[in-house]
Amino acid sequence: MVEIIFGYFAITILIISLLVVTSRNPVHSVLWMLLLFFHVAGIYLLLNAEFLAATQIIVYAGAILVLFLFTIMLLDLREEMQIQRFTRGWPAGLLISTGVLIVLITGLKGFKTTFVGQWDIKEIEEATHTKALGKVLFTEYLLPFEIASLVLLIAILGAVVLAKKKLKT
Amino acid sequence: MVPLHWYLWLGSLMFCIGMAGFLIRRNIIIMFLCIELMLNGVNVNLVALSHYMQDLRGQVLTLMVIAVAAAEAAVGLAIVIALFRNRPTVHVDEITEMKG
Amino acid sequence: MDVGYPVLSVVIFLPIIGGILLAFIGRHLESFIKWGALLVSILTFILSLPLFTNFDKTTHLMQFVERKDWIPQFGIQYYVGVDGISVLFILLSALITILCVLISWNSIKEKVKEFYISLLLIEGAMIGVFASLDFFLFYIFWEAMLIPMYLIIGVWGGPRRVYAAIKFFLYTLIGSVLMLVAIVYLYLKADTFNILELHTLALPYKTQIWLFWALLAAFAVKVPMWPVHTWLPDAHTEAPTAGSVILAAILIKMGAYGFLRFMLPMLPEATKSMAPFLIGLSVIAIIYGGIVCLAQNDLKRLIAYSSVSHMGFVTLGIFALNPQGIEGGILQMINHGIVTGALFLCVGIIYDRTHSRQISDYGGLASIMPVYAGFFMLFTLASIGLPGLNGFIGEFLIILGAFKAKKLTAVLAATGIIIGAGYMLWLYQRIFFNEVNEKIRGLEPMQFKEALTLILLAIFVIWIGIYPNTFLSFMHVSVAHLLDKVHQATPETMVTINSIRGGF
Amino acid sequence: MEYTVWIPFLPLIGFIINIIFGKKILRTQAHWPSTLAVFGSLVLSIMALWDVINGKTLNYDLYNWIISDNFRVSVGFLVDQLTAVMLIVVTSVSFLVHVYSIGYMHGDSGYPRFFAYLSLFTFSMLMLVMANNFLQLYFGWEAVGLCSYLLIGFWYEKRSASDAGKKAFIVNRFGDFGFGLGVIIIFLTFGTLHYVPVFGRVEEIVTQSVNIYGLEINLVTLIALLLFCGAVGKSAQLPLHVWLPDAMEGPTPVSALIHAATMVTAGVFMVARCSPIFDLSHTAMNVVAVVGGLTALFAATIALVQNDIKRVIAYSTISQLGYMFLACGVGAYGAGIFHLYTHAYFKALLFLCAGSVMHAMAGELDMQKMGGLKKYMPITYWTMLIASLSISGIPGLAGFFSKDEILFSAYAAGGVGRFVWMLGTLAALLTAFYSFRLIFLTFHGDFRGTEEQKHHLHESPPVMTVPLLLLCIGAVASGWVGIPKILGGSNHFGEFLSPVLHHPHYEGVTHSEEWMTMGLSVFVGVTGILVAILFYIKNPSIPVRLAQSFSFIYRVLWNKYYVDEFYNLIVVRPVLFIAKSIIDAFTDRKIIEGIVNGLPALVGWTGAQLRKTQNGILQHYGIIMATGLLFILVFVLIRAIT
Repeated sequence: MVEIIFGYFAITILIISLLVVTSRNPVHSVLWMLLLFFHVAGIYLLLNAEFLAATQIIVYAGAILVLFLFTIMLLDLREEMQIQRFTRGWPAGLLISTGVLIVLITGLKGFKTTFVGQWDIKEIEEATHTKALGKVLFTEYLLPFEIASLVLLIAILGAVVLAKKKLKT
Repeated sequence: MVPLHWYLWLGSLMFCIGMAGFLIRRNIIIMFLCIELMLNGVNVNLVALSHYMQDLRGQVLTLMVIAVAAAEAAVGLAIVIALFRNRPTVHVDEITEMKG
Repeated sequence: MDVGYPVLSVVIFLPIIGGILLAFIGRHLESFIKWGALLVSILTFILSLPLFTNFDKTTHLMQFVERKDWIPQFGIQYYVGVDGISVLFILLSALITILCVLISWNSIKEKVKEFYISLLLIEGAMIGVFASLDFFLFYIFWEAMLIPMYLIIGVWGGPRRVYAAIKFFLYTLIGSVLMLVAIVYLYLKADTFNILELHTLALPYKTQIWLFWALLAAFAVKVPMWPVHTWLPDAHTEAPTAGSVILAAILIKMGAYGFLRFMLPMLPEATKSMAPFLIGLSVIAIIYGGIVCLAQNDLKRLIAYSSVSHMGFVTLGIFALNPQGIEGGILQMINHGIVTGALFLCVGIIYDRTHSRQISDYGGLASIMPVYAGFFMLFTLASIGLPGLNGFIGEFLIILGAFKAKKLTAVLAATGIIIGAGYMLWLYQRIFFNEVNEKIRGLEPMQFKEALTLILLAIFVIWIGIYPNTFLSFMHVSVAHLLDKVHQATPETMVTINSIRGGF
Repeated sequence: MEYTVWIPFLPLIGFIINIIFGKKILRTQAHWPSTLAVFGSLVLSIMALWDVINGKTLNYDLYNWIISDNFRVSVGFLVDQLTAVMLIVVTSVSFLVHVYSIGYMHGDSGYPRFFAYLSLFTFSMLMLVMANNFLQLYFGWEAVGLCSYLLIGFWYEKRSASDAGKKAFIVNRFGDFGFGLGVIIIFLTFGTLHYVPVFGRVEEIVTQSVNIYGLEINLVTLIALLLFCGAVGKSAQLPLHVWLPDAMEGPTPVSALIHAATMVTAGVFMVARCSPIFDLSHTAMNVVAVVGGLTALFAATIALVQNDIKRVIAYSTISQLGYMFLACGVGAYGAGIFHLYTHAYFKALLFLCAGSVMHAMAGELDMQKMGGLKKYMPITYWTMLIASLSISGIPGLAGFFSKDEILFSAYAAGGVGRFVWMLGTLAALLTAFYSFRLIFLTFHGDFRGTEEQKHHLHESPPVMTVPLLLLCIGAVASGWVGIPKILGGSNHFGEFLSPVLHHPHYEGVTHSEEWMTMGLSVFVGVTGILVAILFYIKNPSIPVRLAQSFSFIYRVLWNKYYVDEFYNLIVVRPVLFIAKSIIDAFTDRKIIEGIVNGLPALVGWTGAQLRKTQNGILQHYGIIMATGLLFILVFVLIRAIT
């Protein structure tokens, strides 16, 4: 049963990601991406990561993609769609990517996990996922978490400064 | 039970498709999307490993990735806007001011 | 032996301090600066004389040793001393600097102060190189000398001075950097920079070969051996007279000195197995340098190429690895310093008057400046190795040594002497003989100051020619000791290099 | 200290005084220090000769010259019979030439310089002959070469003079190259360079041989031939004779002193000095004899047609030097030295007479423009006539005795000796002919020069003619010390030298054969003179017709067998071509400088190429990055597998 659900999600994700990469219109790409994020969230759910699934939808779908859409609207890219989509060196890019893929797949074949941590499913379910994650995040990884907030703050400032029109002096 | 490898393959595929898209598309916005795609591929791997290794550190990392992705999108798109203001194009092969 | 003051330190630092003090003298007090520089250089020479008079010729041990910790964390010491190999070079350096100060008296007209400061700094560094017994200290002096020399060529030189200066600098630096690697390696191996301790280091054959190449890079460029000689003609040609003299007389001796001080005693097995190769290069340098001279139209360039040929004799003697060869080599270095230095002084004297280095601009000069022609003739003859003058003693001993080591090379080197006679006499003929060239009619005769510098050198030319033992006697014990060290090395380890040797 | 020390050092003092004070203070009095010094040497040399005759030979060291490990060589003097003869020859001729030069060089702007050089030469030559070791011999050898260079180029503003000086020096260097190597091999073989131990032990090595690239050469032969190389250069033998005729650019007294009487005979002296070495090698001896014989004939043929008065005498000198080597080559060193000694006087006399003629003719050298000078300058004429008779081998004069002894020795030696005897006899015929051709063209017939020259014709002043007369005595009488036994003499000269130069004893040569060779040499001498009379007095049209009908031979002789041109073609020009076009322009400028300047250029070029990859297109960077990723992954994978 789980395999079938995983199969659905996986196949859909791959198809959508191909569409994202190939669609002529960036708006379509963004919308395909939206769909993709939902399916990724589904995968997360399969993996018992409810909080992450939620974050995925809220942050990615809700915030980032909106930002993309905004930008596209702002730029008014109508005539851009008429010209060719791919760079002149596209076969090289494709080749390299395929190479990486083959290497990854072959490499993963022999991959085995040997480490077993303390957070098995039962414990997570007992504590609820959000609480468990929160515990780890706010004890062990407090500093990185704070730094992440700093990164975001700086990104906001940076975005504002960059996107702002120059002051006429 | 789904084997770990399936998740890992899925993540790899997403990553590689994203990479391919980044390398072959001319539109800078779609290139950004491709980056998001790659990051998602990584995230899938991280979460899957986290699940199978019964350790939450992978998911913590995923959160960080999401945060960085958000920041990156914000700055990147701001750059795109600033760029577009000076040169009305989103095709990266036409923007070569930084060449050596 | 005790002379009441630390001779070497005084001789090294007196010119350096003198140079620094000159920096505080006002630019407009030009003659004061000149006299100051002259005074410092003469004082240095006088104070260096105990090295000559109080030297103990019966021991190979270092003398006039001074030893103080400098950077104790790395075992770096201020450690100076001389033996029979180095002592003469210090005296020569001190002597030549005086002449350089004198000869620049009227020919340097711009930035006089800076020029004399550079000159004095070079003197200190040169003496430091020859006196250092600590590899680190040696390297410091070795590199320190480069900078003022670079400035002298690059600031006061001829029209292509910048090219020549950069070429000189890069050439030497690339060699030196490899030497630095060797120094660091040796330090890590032996945990000391003390040169005398490094002499006792028994390194495996392969290591020796690697170190040999690294040190060879530094010293061969300096000598300069063929085929890394091309900086020399440019540097010599473009440098002002004093620069050429110092280059010819002292600077290029450091390479050969390096062979004797470092390569032979530290890397005896490598030296022995590579000697045929280096002898081959030396012979090429002798003949090649001589033949190139025949094609030169530029006075200084010709003398510069003749240096290549003469230094080929020096390296030939050194790598003959027998007493006659090495003693001849050291003596030939002194001789070449005196003779080529003198020839450059001579060229400087007419260059100041005509501002031309083209041989074709001269002719019949013997009628106009007869005394000058006489001096030039003396140095020309010394350069082509006329018996009774100094060049002969060195060349004869070298060829004798080379003949002992490798017969064919001695025969080939002897043809270099024929070529030497050819180009020097042809040069002399073109400048001094034939009809008087209209361009040089009415040149003023030599001044006393100019004649004085030449007389000083002429005395040495004749002195070494008729009684070389004054100088050879300094070397005997040290050279014998050095050769003992080289020939003690076991021959079994030398098999692998046969492929290289096959070529010669 | 021995008084003999002062023999060479007096002229050295003369040189130093002249070079320092000559130009400013002495000026026209510059001849005094030099002439007095050489006179002092002459007196001391006579004393030395007296001592040697009384059996007191000397061999002592002055000081150690060079010490290096086991290489020790000193400055020292050996005064034995051979040296004593040379001392007399050198100092007497030198003194007379000094005196002659006072008149000849009068008024020359380089007067002090000339005397300084003459003194330096005398010093060097004396060092050469008095040396007691090979290196000092080499010192003197090179030093006389230097003086020769300086004196040939004395009038340096003349291009031909400075060229000739340079040529002399460089050609000599070729010979000295072999000589120097010979000295080195002697040291490495015997461990010393002093004559006495070397000659004492030379027999020990007579069987040794060295292998030179597969060629087995006897060590003694090798040493002898290398030493002979030096002699060939210095004594202007084939094939290094080319410098001597050109050397006539120098002032005539110099030609007389250096290029006739003393320096050029140094080669003969050296071979005689090294006779213990040469004696042990038949090959070397034969080479010496054949080179000498060929040179004697070769130079004589050239002298037949030359018109330059000094060149005729120069070729005559080469020819006579050939005789001396011929003698040495057949083992008759005594005869060679005897000829050296007599030749010094009559050849110096010939040159000084030629100088006297030039003095009268205002520097004219072409014999075709002279003629009939007999009545203007009788002393010169008579002395020169006697010298020519002497060189032609007319009985009773010096040349007769020495030449006859040489020819007889060659004949008696058999083998190669017979061959060189024929060469020598033929050369004797030619010698007589060209000597009298010179006399007749110069002094007989009508004057062929310009009126102005004719007006100036005069006999030279006494300061020049007195040396001529003194030398004339030498040219006549110097042979009387060596009258052969067969003529009732006792060959004092040969006996005197016998302690140094062992005297050959000929077996199986009868008195009649000795009479035959003597008669033949007199006969050819007289024939040569008669032919010259026929050609240049009786019927002057013969030589012109001969030159026309044998124009090829005439041209070859006139151009001295084209040897100079040949050397120019195979040595001078190729070397200069290699120097200019190959080594300087190509190897040095293109290859080595190309590499040196090429390396930085290569770095720059690489940078420029790499710059192109930074084209600013994002995807290119991306692809490179991805490729890097790929490689890293592959690497990790391979690491994981293995």
